[in-house]
Amino acid sequence: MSLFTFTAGAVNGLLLGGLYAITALGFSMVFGVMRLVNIPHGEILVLGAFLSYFISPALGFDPLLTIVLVAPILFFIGYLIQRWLLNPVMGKGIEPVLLTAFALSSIAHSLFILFWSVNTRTITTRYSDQGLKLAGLNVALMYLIAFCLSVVGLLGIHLFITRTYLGKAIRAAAQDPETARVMGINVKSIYALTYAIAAGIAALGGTLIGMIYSFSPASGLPWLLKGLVIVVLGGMGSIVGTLLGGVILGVAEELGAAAFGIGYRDIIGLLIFLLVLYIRPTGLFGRSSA
Amino acid sequence: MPKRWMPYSLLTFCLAGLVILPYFIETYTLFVFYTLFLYISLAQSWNLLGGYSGLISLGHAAFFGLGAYATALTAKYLGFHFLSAALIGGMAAAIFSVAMAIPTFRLHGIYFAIGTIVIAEAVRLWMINWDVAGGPLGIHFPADCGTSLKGFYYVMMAIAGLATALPTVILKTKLGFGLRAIRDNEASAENMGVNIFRAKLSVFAISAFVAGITGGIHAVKMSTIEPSSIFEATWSLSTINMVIIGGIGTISGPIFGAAFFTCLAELLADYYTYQLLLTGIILVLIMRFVPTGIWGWLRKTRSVKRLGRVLFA
Amino acid sequence: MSIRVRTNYLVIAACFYLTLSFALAVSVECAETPKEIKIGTSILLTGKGAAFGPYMKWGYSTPIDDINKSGGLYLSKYGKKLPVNLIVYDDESRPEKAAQNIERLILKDKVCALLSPAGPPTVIPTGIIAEREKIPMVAALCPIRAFLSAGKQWNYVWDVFFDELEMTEQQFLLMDTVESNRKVALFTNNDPDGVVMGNFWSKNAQKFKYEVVYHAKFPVMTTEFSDLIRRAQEGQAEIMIGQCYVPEAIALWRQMRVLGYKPKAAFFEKGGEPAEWWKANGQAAQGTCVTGYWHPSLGYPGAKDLRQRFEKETGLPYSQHIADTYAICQILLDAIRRAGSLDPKEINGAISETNKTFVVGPVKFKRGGPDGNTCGLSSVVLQWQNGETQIVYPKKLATAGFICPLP
Amino acid sequence: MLLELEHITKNFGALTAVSDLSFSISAGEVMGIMGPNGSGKTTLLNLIMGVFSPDRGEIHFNGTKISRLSTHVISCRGIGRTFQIPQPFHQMTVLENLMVGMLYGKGHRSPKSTRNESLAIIERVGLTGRIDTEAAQLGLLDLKRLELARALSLAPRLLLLDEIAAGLVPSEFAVLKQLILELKNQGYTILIIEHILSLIFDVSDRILVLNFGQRVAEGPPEAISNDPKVQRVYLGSKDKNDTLTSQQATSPTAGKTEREVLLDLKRVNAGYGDFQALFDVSFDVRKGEIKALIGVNGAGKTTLIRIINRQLPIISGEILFRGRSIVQAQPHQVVNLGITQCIEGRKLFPELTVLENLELGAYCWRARQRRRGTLERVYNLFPALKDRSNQIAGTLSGGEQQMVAVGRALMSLPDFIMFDEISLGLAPRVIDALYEAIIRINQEEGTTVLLVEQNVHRSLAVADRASIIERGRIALSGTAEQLNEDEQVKKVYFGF
Repeated sequence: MSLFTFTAGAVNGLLLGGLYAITALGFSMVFGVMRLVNIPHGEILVLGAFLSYFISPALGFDPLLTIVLVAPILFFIGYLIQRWLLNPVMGKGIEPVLLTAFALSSIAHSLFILFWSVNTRTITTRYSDQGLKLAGLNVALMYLIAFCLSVVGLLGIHLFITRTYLGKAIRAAAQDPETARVMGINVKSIYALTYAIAAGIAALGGTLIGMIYSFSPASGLPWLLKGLVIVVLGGMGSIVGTLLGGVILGVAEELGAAAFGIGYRDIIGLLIFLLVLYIRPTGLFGRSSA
Repeated sequence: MPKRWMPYSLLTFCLAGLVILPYFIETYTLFVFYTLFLYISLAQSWNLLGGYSGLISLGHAAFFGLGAYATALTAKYLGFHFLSAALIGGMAAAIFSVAMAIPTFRLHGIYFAIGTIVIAEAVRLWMINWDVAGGPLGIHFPADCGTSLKGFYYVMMAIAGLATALPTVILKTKLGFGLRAIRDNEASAENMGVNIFRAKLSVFAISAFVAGITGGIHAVKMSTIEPSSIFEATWSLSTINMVIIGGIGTISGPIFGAAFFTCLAELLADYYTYQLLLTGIILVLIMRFVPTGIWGWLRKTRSVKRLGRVLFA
Repeated sequence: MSIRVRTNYLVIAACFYLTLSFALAVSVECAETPKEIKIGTSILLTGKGAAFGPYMKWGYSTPIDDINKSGGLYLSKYGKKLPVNLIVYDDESRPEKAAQNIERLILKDKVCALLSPAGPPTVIPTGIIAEREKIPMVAALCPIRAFLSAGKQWNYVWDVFFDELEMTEQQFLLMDTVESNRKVALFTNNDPDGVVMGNFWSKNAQKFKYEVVYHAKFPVMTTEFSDLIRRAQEGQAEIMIGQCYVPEAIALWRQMRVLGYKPKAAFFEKGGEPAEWWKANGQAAQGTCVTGYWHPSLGYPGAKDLRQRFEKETGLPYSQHIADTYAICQILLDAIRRAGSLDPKEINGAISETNKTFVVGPVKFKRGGPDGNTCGLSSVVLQWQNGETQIVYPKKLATAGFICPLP
Repeated sequence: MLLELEHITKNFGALTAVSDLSFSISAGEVMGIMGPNGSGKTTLLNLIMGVFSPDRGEIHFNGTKISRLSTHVISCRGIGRTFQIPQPFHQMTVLENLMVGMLYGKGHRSPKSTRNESLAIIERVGLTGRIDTEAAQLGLLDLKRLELARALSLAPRLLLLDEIAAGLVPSEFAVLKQLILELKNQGYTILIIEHILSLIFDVSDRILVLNFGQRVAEGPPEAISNDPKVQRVYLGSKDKNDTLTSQQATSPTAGKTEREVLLDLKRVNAGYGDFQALFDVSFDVRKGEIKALIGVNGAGKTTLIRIINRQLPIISGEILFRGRSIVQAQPHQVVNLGITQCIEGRKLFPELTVLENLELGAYCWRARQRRRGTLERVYNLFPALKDRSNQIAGTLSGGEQQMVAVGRALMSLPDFIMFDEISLGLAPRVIDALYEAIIRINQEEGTTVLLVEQNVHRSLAVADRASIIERGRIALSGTAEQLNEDEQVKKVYFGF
């Protein structure tokens, strides 16, 4: 592997890492706050992409602007899902909630097919296939935009979680639901809210996926798996960890693909995942208490 | 006739019925029954893990697929008879399960589930890239594998029978007691001297073995396998759905679930998407209202017991 | 406890009879003289190959609708016309599912002949089943070498499509007509088409004195191509040949533009063919090439009308695949008419004697030998020009000039 | 020597559960271990059973080293342990429960062969009638019996009994005591941990008293029960709190007792599953007073608090706050009514800062707008917290954490505040500070206080009225002065 491909791969991986992080953030929050493996996360991302895909031309907005519209929609849907479907089955062992989550993802998947067929789509804009030269190597403009937006998004959530009263309540509920309840925090609605926020963020992630890659009803799973890897790398619920995890995964994939052939690209992520789980069942930067 | 013979005679009657069935029904129904047996074997083998030892594994597809591959390879390149090949498939799956246990048994509850699904996915990707096994093209057998659909019907029926008998037998052995203890209360089981790792490992391997054989036979029946379908996560998920819908931790539950699933799949065969949708909705409802599964719930309600009493009185 | 044991067996019985009664419900009794001619097919209406779905469906069903309008197909054995019933299942582009569908068609629906799903990954496993059950099947969109790569002697499955061996020469023959540094980058996914054609291109490149500077082999449904593209760039390949599904092709082509990799000529086999390709890329697809086997301008009977008719009926822009599927359906119907009965064996015999010109050109199957049961269609190179595919090679058939280098 | 512990030390992060403890049991001996909550008794059992491995020191069983062996190996070596809360295999019958031990612990091959031995044990513990009952169906006494039987099924050389009498009603208690005495006579070696001291005093040959994971005293029962050190551990020291009593004297105690009732519990029964923790508890708190609820642990103090702020459903009875029933309320709504608790063991949010923890105390809407002001009040109550306000709560010392916990409770502007064991595991000086704070809260803010304590003297010193709870029942009620005669209290505590 020549130095050029190496550096190029590394840079590409870094930028992708940002995107990965934002797509995994919602998943990580849900996991961190309520220990719930949010299987439908992939589908929520895809839904975000679909919505932007249809709304953007309809209103003549730039796809990135439509996020402002899509996020509230997903927020609302997410809230309902947690409130009506997941909350009732939580705290009864792992099967009920896990399988409900699975069922939701397959329901979403089939609804996508029914409404929008299985065809693969991409969100195209004037700049979505621009490239620019950074220190002698070509980088996709979109990758750069995605990276910046992701970092902004992560920062925003970080501030929300650490600065606002609600954010603190969410962290409290995550650390010790029982005590939080004694403090007068309605944990169930905090959960619903967390899920809603997670879904809202997916609007950003989904739209970016739609603009950079192509998406179809079936493309939820790979993103879910990426999310899993990132959460385990970055520790659940930790936002800095999520960004780190995303970048590590991005770079590892790029370089791994360059080294062993692109066929092994996804396996590398999964192997890292298993390795980390084996060494440290709660993730690298995660709480050991969990 | 004394009461206690009733169930056994009924059972033998059912079996007899199933044995002679092929001579009365047309081939397609035979095919449907074959699928039913396939589902039963898978469901029962998973129930051993999820139902009797609290190992919620989402990686069953890996065992199924590896069994299929091992069978295909041995049958095609070493020219084994497909039955012995399937046995080897089962062993391959069992061996793999032991390897799989090393990283995953350190994990608990949800982490274990995640670990298993990720491993299954990794195996799938590896197979797609592994040229010896034909990479993404998979493996084609000679079409004439020495038996007809009837043959497969009986073989799969035998496996389903085995899979159904296994838990009943195991539960009566030392291992069975250990497993039930673990499922009820792991810490307490350890205090009673149960070696948890060993117990779990053995049941993991047994379950994998059954799933492996099933996969092997199915591969021969398909006479062509191809990684992205044989390792598909759908195998794991629908298996679990069957057990859950039927009733986890019971012997009849998986059978019930498999039958339910087969019927559903047949009725909606032309509308796969709706089938997906409906299964999802049903699963959500069951998880919400009858987490013990339909059969588990029926068993609690008096009506069935009364029905039983009426029938056997 | 004891009562539970009993109820356990009770439910086993319950399930058994439930399924049995269900079984009896589904089993349909066949009458002595058939009411209709049942033909079955399983096509990829959904899944990764879904872009081809509408074309296949139209191509398969149209000839049958025509026949039925004219009162059906005359079968000498029964001395009367019978309506044709085409049973279509969706296989989501999944071989597993396709195989199930075919099994179902043969065993349950008792079809007397089959029209194949699309593409080697599904045609081969379903073909194997058709062979086992001895039901004739005519295959569509299945390149001949991949079809034969199953490594078995086909008796009941027939394939009419282009021959990769010839097809993989076209790109080089075309490139010989213009100036280039004769350096080629190959992008092939790892499904049977990709693998087979990948090898042929590598071989033919030498034969035509081109150098393959980089051969990217990627798994189906790859989304991130940057690394591969950079390597092609490093090799200064001026000719780029891809073989993959539409989504992959779209992603690949876009990322090539993003990374500023601009070859003189770009070929996207399979992926660059359907109208969706132009829809997704718009003017950016201008000048991209795809090898084909059919074009309305080819002087075969009904070629022109076929396109107009399709576009009129469906409102979609046409694809060459309507021709292949349309022709295959005609071949089968023609064979059934000649066989004059619904006996699969006789129909199969009739297919083997097919010798007639259809909308895709003259069709006559090779018998026995290494390439038995196949009939190759001559390939042409198509180039996207303003939303239309134009023939740019061979010269004598060309409908437009070859745009090179890419705009 | 059957069991020997040599200089065992075990730390959990900052806190030391067991420090440099050594003792040994010889075959046929019955040894009792007592000590207040958090004195490291159960940790000790877990160390012996290999659930935790000691940080320092070694454990020898019958000549061989067993520390750092895994639990199932140790139990197979012949140590049978019963759990404080019975942990049977719920979905298995009594017989099957035992068979597990027979098969794995005792190394039988086939289930059949174990039947007779199991039946023998079942008879010995008196479960004969329940052989085929699923454990889930058993009542508490039978569960305790089963717990014993399971331990016996391992054919143990040593029995570890962890608070086996907890939660039993007197009649049941007598039965169980008898059972243990029988075992003793049959020559079993037993290590018994108990709060119900009447049991431990009657059964053991030798008693070891622990506090803060260290040996306080060791010797025959009589010696222990008269040992002043032991009494101090349980009753708290008298001399310490003169300052407080003086303050108490100045405070207008008179008339408080006539005030209207703020909280009123009427014949409340409650429990966890089939474990009933409270029996017909009637109990009231009057506006503006400090009421103390005293009792050894396992007596049901915390349960009482949990039912008051609705974390635990009640089986029967009525709970009135300001005359209105709160039985239907949710935990997070109770706070809005003005009821707060300062949870046992602090339960801070470990990864949040002190300030964040305090702010979260004021989550309920009523308190949220006025949280700035409240915060100031908390700070001048505990000046120490002000300059630590941005420190991560988990890193504070025990005393500071307790202060944050109290502060957090105050942040919700409560009319009624419950302090659960705030002096637990704290140094006397810190405790003084906390108690002064409580008095100020009561006097300056007029907040009604329920003080739940093991530490009799301290709590009686500050309280206006007090109730003593014993095994889920209110044993004694009255003004602090009335209860302050040790004899009565001692009786409740030591059962003689």
